Amino acid sequence: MSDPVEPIEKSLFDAPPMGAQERMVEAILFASAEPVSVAELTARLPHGCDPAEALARLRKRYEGRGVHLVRVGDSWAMRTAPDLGHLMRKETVEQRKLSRAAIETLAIVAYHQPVTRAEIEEIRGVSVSRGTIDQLIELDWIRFGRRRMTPGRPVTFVVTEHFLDHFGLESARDLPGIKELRSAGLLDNRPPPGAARAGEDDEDEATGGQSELFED
Amino acid sequence: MSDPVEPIEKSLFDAPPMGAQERMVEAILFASAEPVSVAELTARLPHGCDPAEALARLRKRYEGRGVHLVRVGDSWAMRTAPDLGHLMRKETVEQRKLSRAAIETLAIVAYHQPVTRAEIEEIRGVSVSRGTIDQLIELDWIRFGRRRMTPGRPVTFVVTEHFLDHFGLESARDLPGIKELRSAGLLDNRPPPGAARAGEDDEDEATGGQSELFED
Amino acid sequence: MSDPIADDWGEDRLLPADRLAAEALIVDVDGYEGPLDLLLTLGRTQKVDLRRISVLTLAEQYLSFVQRAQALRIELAADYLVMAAWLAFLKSRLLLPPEPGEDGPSAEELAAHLAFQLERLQAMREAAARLMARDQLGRDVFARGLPEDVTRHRRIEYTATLLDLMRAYARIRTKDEFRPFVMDRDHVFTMEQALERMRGLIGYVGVWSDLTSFLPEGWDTNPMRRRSSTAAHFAAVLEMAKRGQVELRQGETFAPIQLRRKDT
Repeated sequence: MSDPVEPIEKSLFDAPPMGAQERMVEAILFASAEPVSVAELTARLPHGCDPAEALARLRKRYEGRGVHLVRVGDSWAMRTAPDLGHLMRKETVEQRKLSRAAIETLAIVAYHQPVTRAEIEEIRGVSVSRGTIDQLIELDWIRFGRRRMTPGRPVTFVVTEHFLDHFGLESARDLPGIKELRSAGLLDNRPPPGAARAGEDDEDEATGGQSELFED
Repeated sequence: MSDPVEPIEKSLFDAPPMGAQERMVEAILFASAEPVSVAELTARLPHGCDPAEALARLRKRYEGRGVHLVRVGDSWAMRTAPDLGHLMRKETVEQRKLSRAAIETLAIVAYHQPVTRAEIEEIRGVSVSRGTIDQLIELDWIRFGRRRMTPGRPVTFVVTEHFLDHFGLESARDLPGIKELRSAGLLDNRPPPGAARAGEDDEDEATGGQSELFED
Repeated sequence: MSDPIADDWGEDRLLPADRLAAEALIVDVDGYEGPLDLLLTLGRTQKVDLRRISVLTLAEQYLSFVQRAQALRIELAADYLVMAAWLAFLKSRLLLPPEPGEDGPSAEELAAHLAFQLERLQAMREAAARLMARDQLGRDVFARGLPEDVTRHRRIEYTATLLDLMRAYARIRTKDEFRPFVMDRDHVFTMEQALERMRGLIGYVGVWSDLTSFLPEGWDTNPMRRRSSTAAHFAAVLEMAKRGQVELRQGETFAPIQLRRKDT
């Protein structure tokens, strides 16, 4: 009597075809941040699957490709083919936030360009270290602009194409103004109390740059 | 005299065979969680490679697999097949619950971009709270676009590549139903009758709602 | 009011069921995102394509909604009332023949624009729903979980987002604005200072003299300084009067205050 029942039960819990199992294992290994054990695969796949077999097929499929299926202890992971490690330099960079001095200096150059070092210092209210300027130049975010036709003929700084590219801007004129920053809710983080008062508005006429954006 | 030199030069800079290029592109894309632009692929591959062709082949190779090659704007990324999402419960990141206002604002930016804040408000019939724009910028789904060349030069908002990546769109042209909406005139910025006379909302040019996307 | 009983009573009385229905609608007013949203909801009850919606009917529906809200003493935000006023105007324009020689948009144009706005809002709602129903990264579709593989070449890359940049600039530009509140000492003359000064001067004041004549030099022209120094000196002489050092007098309200040394 159990015979007629069995096939029905079986079909209810039928494992997906091996091709489907293979792609399930592939997706799990791809998305997982850590190597995945066979036991865990068994738990995550539908009932009746055979992860060991799927892994064996998947490993074969990736043979000679840019990515390999490798065994790490009892677990499995996808890894870049060892001979292509030289392509991965980009992926190993350590990302660091720009210092506050650097980001402020960069912002002033972007909004006031062309701007001299003295003007940057006036706006920030503190002196700008050489290292900060050098770093921004090295990052190819700012460059030297024309000299200002004033006594001493100071050099000016402007932002580069690379800067626009990095920050997804089409031109420095598209930078939002204070009012727009405020209405977008981006101005809520207030500075710590006691922040030094910047010098009056002594941006002389020559710095006309983009200051008109803030005149309203 | 250049003839005998040419072949040597050529062989020095000969691009690797397409099969090798394909696995290099595969390795680079697998190693990155973020989409990689064609420009970056070109920069990282050996001289003379054709990333576009390698991408086309790779895309084909991954058709129907557990992992897909998808286009995101000008970039490419490997992503798990959508039908396998149920296996990834472990990888699922908690999604921030968006307010109805935020969702609608996002849709309006996507479908009408570049769009000003005033236009968003006109479409929704209510003012846009600061938190809404702020939240969408923080999520890196919208960003500031070009200023509109109309009185007041208001900033515009556009969607980001990260938005496309998140919603699995190759480009803003692939937004669901955008063609129908466009041909039904629902993406037009139609000023209220008599507004032109009132002379306040004279943003008539350049507000075609994504028009520039469709010009080619 | 379609209800015959109410008609018989000859006044706007709601049956309990109607009232409940009205309240259900009203209580929900918080759920509406502005008048346009409310109009869209009301428009849906017409059960026609938004393109064929009767703006006249819609205007009436909206106006009766507002009326009911007022009858129930529910306060509506100003923009709901502005819309009501506009719809009442539109309704009258739609019902009355146009006045000859009238310029400006016709009632039909205004109605068509309203219908367009509703259709557009509805379209954006649907678009938003379709957008959110798409497979989303991190929910349905996943990126590589183990992106960094090679650790041999470690290079430092400095990053900054546009948001960082804008916030930095905003921080600089708004330093003054967000300056913590402190009294500007430049224009403030304290009572202690005034007391100190008056103590030195009082010896010379044998006859009634105006308080204002004691203000220090440079503190009598700038209004802010004048106010501060006047107040300080007034407080100082009050203090001195209390100690019995001076006498004070004032002819009438707002007349000059005079003082002289009190000889003991």
